[in-house]
Amino acid sequence: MRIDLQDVTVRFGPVTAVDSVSLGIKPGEIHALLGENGAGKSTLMNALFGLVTPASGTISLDGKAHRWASPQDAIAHGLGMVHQHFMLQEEMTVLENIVLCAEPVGRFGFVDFARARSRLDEIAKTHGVAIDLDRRVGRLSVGERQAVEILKVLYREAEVLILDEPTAVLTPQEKDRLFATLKSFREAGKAIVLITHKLDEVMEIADRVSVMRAGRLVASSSLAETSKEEIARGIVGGDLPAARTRKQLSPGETVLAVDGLTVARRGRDVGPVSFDLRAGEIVGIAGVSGNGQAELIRALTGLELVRSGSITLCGNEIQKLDVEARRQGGMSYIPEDRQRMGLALRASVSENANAGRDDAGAFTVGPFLKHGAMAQYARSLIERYRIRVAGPRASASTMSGGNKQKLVVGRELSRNTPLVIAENPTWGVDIGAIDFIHGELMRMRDAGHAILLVSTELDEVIALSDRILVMYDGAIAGEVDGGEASRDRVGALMTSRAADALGAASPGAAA
Amino acid sequence: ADKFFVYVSPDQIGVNAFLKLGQAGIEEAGEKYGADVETYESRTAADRLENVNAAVNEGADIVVLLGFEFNDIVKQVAPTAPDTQFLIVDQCIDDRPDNVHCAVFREYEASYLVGVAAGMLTESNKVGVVGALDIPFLHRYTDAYADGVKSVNADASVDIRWVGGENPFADPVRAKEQAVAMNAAGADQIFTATSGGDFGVFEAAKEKDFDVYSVDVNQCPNAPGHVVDVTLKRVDNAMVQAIGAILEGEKKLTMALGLKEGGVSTIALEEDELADSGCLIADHPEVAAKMREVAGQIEDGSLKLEDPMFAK
Amino acid sequence: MMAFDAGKATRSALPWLFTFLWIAAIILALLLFVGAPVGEALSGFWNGAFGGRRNAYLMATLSRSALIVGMALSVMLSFRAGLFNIGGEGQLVAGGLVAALVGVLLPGPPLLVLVVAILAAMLAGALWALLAGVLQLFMGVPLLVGSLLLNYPIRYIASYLVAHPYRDVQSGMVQSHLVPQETWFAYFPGTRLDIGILFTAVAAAFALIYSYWTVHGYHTRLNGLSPDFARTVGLPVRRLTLQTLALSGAIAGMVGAIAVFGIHHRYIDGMLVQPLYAWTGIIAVLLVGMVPWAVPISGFFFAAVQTGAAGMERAAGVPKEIALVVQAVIILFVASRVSGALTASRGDGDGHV
Amino acid sequence: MFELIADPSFAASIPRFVTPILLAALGGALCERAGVFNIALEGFLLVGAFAAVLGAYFSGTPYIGALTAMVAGMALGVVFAEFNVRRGGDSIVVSIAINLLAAGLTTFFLRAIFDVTGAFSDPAIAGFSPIRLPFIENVPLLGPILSGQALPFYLALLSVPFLHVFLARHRLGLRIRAAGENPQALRAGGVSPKRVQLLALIACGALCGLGGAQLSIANVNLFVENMSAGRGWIAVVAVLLTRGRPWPLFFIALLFGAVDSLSFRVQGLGLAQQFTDMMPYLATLIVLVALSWWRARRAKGDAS
Ligand SMILES: Nc1ncnc2c1ncn2[C@@H]1O[C@H](COP(=O)(O)OP(=O)(O)OP(=O)(O)O)[C@@H](O)[C@H]1O
Ligand SMILES: Nc1ncnc2c1ncn2[C@@H]1O[C@H](COP(=O)(O)OP(=O)(O)OP(=O)(O)O)[C@@H](O)[C@H]1O
Ligand SMILES: [Mg+2]
Ligand SMILES: [Mg+2]
Repeated sequence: MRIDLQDVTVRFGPVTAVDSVSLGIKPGEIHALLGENGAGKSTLMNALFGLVTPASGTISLDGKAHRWASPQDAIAHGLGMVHQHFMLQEEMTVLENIVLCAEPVGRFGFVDFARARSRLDEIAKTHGVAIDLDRRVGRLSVGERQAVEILKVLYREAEVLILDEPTAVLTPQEKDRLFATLKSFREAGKAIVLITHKLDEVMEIADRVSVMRAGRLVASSSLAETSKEEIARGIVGGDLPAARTRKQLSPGETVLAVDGLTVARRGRDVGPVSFDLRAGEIVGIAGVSGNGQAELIRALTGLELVRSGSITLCGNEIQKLDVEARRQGGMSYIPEDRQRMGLALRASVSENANAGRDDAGAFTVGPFLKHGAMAQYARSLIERYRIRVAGPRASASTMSGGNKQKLVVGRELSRNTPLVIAENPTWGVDIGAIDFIHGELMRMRDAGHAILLVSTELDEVIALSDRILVMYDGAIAGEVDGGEASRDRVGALMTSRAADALGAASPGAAA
Repeated sequence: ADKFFVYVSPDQIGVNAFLKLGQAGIEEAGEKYGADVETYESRTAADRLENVNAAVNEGADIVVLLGFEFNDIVKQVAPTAPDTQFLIVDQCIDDRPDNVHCAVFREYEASYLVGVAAGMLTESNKVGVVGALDIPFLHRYTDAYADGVKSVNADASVDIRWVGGENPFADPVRAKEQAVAMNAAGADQIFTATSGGDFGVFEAAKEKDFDVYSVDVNQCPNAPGHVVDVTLKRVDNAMVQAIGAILEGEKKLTMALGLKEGGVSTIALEEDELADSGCLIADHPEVAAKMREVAGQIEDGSLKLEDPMFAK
Repeated sequence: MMAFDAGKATRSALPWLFTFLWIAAIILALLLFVGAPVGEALSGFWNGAFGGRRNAYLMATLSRSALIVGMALSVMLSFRAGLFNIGGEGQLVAGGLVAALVGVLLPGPPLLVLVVAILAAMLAGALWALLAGVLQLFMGVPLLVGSLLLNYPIRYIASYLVAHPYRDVQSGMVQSHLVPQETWFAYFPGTRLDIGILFTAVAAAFALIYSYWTVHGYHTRLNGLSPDFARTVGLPVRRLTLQTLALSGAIAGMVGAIAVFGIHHRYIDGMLVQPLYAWTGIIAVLLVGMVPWAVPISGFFFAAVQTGAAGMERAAGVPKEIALVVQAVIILFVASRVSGALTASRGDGDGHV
Repeated sequence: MFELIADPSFAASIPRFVTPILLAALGGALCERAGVFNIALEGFLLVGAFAAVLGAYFSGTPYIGALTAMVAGMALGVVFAEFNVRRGGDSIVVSIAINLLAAGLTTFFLRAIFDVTGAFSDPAIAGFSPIRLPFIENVPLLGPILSGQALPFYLALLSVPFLHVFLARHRLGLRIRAAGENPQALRAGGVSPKRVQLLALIACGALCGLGGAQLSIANVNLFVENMSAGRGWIAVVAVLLTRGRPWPLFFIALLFGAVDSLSFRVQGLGLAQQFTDMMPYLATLIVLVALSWWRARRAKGDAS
């Protein structure tokens, strides 16, 4: 099925997210869609899929124009989408998730699960994507979940597949399996749209490349007619920032010592984990999410109880202290979830900036607040970290994601503590902001702070870390020196059972 | 009209026969003495105060207050409103100013008589009584009834229970369950003083086939063949009489109405109503006779009853 | 503080107008349904809420709002801290009961008795609220459920105490003895409005200062907006929770004391429960989206709706029950606008995470 | 004490206490599972009780009464959905308003239609009569519980397994669960979660309406203001406690009904009425504490 988008424009209030974009997608091709954060890729695809209604423009399938009333319409016409944030019901089984919204019904609207099972058997045979249908999705790994998403699309007999950043969360091995599956789809004559930020993947698999910037389509050509550099220039609208060089420093004394730490977790405890972190070094923790990194961090920061083991910060045991005491003892924390943990979105920028400050005297008199001093401090952060926001009184929710992240990073780094724990500090922010945040982390390291960097973004860990610890199944699977790290090396350590999820058709990884 | 009477109820009037009688009384008085009348219903303690204040504020000549709930309020408001006359029906207060009048009833006399009937009619030697809520006022019914039972049948046991709950004066569901439970425990004569709950007790009587007694007005037709007798309380008469006296300039009027004054009664004592009342007591002349005998003793003072409201 | 934005105001004026028209239409329909004279009903409503000889009805409204606003302030402190304490009723009863018992039982100079009684009432309210907090923090009973359930035992305990050990036998009612007359709150000269409203005013001033200008208020607000955030930046979440609940309960307890010393002069069974002071307080707070300065106004508004409805009944024979319907309709339309707006602003941003 | 429990009238009274709570709680469970935090069950029950009397009075048959109650409950569900689901009003605010609205409308129409306040009772109100189950009624302990009850009780009993299967296997049941857990995903699948929530609220209204009918035309034959008398709140607690799962809900409702029924029977033992009135609430608190303690233990056990 051939898709044509003609002059599609999508507006959200005053924002024009997609500005008069025309794009063609042919059957039997993998069409990569690239662009900065907020460029409008997801919105464009959401419009194609009926999740948002375009202000103008037409969508036609095989030359016939359509208007979707809902995604159901689009699905009925053979479109399928795998959203970046998985659209799954954790409490339900795989089977229930797959049939949801496309239920084969028998009498009185009861679902005919047997019929669904036999259909899925067939699909497993043709495309080699299979997974235990009776497991609860909440218990699946990320890769397995993605398999469920793909099964959902296949189950609906989609002719067109839209995948929004499917590889961001996969290990290299899992990615290979996914790509193998995509190639089998291409052979079957399906049209595939692949949104990604990773140029290497585009070079590896795409047939055609389109680039968006600020809502407009700036380039669209077949892969053969373009180059990696050209695409990159198209994305950022100029030249790329120069690669970062790391100053060689000799690490100082131990700031954080973790010894035999175990943390309770449903199913199986995390740990025991032991490692040291010294002043002036960045230690990265890599791993597929769900392998215990989150629990480890929560235990270090005091958000969760430690089951056993010790944590020593600047010579003091802190495993029994609460969050406040640990922070005062020299720890700062940039949480991964800025919306929920990093900021109180409905509070003002100033209120957010001053939270958790140690120097209470600077903005209080007795029990009262000095609003002026608080605003002043917020303004200083805004300037120093180049945060784009109306002012200290603006609600934190009015900032874009990158700016929110800068505020969190700014607030935490300005505490100047010996230890900084940064969890996915650049998750979902665009190239400019990533560069800035990386720069700040390096600056802190050079100034002699110890930084624990936890990231699911392998490239980030490799680029910044002096040492890399890889976590797998609740324990540290290995350590790699920053200088010798490569994607494959670290990726191999991250190997997980999840790699089997996409079936035996693709080259397997040793488990 | 040149006069204005206001009747303030202590609670929702609803199916509360007693409060309805008050409304009938004020209307009768209004007609008789040529006055405009209005009824202000209260739901809560705060409403009562606001309603009394409003009655004064609207220029009422006589404010009739039904129930002991108004004692504090009258004490507060009456001295500040010398031009308004206050009539409290059902209770009296000490140290009254001149413009506060009382008409009270001795309900326990009638309840005692009903107890006498129950004591004579019980076959299981177990009788019961359900009150809406364990409050002193309702002991005038429950305790007096129990005393009446014991006076003729010393062996009988009396089960006293309360509706309680969120909505004690209007919870027929719980009232019914109480009656059913007492009946299951053996009680065959059950007295109900539960306001809105009475209907629940009647239903239980119909289902489980036992005898019931009730209060305030003739409720026998509500459960034909099951209601033995009811106590009567002539609030309307009392009101009309008292208002007449107040209009004649009486100060600090006090009326106490019991069997003797015709303020309270039972169907058994009303020989002209008895036959058409639909009450079972009509079929038990010997019981009715005994009740009349005891009533006579109470009226002539040879039998003295304590007011159970002040017991404890 | 919620910033006032003129452009936004004009944009949102139209929906507000529609909201208003809807409410007016529903009220009108109800009035027509009972065949009430609309003009008389409305003037009766207005007079009943704000009029009367020497403003007697306005005083009644103020007297009622002293309690409603007090309860609203109590609720506001909890809600802004993200604590869904709907046990204000129990805390109110605890306060009223203790105030009355201290007033009756404690010998001594009246002023001392009064001060001790009010402090004891605040303590009682605070402790009852803390109980709900302890149940949540240490026994896993959600605050919403725990605080609601705790309303009942205290109500029955109070009922039992004034029905049995501390009953004023002479009165024939389920009520305590009168507190000494010397401890009664004075009336404002020439009115039947007691000075209890001054306590509410002080509580309001306190609550406003607390919410806008104190460190504790700032911290609890952050905790209310995002408990995860508060924990992450190291605020002592448990302590804040308990302190806020105690504060909230203390204000509710004080309101109970105001009702005792200002209005009823004793504890009467049901006097604090039946008029739904606590629930009205909750509604008053939610109606204005927990914005502190608007809470007293909102509380006064609901008091006026209630007394006005009584006036409407007197003047035009319109059932007072209409007041409940009117309140419900106002809440539905207005609160769904307000909280809808709040949810919308909650969800924006770049959509990540 | 033992006598009390062995008493067949005690057993027979349990269903009368359980049915309104159970039906309301099942309705609440549907909302809970659909992601609607509906704590207005009290109001739903009340409206059902009133409408049942209205229907039964004018039609002369309890079936029309129950039907009227269900329709009225469904209408209230639509109102809830309009303000909570469609206009996005806070669910607690909307719930409180719905409770007020129910209290106001029932008293208002009581006065406007029947010209009484407080309560309405009339022989013309046709109530349900008990249904005798031929063989079961002779079974010793279960007989008095299962036989001789009114229709809503049997419907409530059947609803429990039905809802269990419905949520597990029915198309709408699946979607209701999805709307509660991840509405965004449902929307991406092309089904409007708001529509699903509306349907859940309507079904909740029907169940609560039936529960109200049990109160007003099965337990007794009359309507009294505020007749639900806290039963809706107990149902809310039951829903929160069981997270809307039908079977656990059934047992919790059974427990509450039995405690409630028992509580004022123990008055016969001389306990002050205030303390017996307290029992259901204390029992609830105790169950809550015990349950969370047990959950905490189990979670711990799980981890080690
Ligand atoms: N529902 C919405 N309301 C308002 N603005 C929106 C909405 N959805 C998207 N936007 C805005 O539209 C613009 C385009 O967003 P879109 O999600 O399409 O970007 P994207 O290219 O997918 O970026 P990313 O790389 O982060 O996925 C952004 O500025 C975003 O903030
Ligand atoms: N400002 C906004 N207001 C409301 N909704 C928004 C806004 N921005 C984005 N959204 C919604 O969130 C959805 C997902 O956002 P977005 O496109 O940024 O995520 P994504 O593309 O899946 O993630 P990523 O940015 O990591 O690629 C959007 O499609 C849109 O519906
Ligand atoms: Mg984005
Ligand atoms: Mg995107």
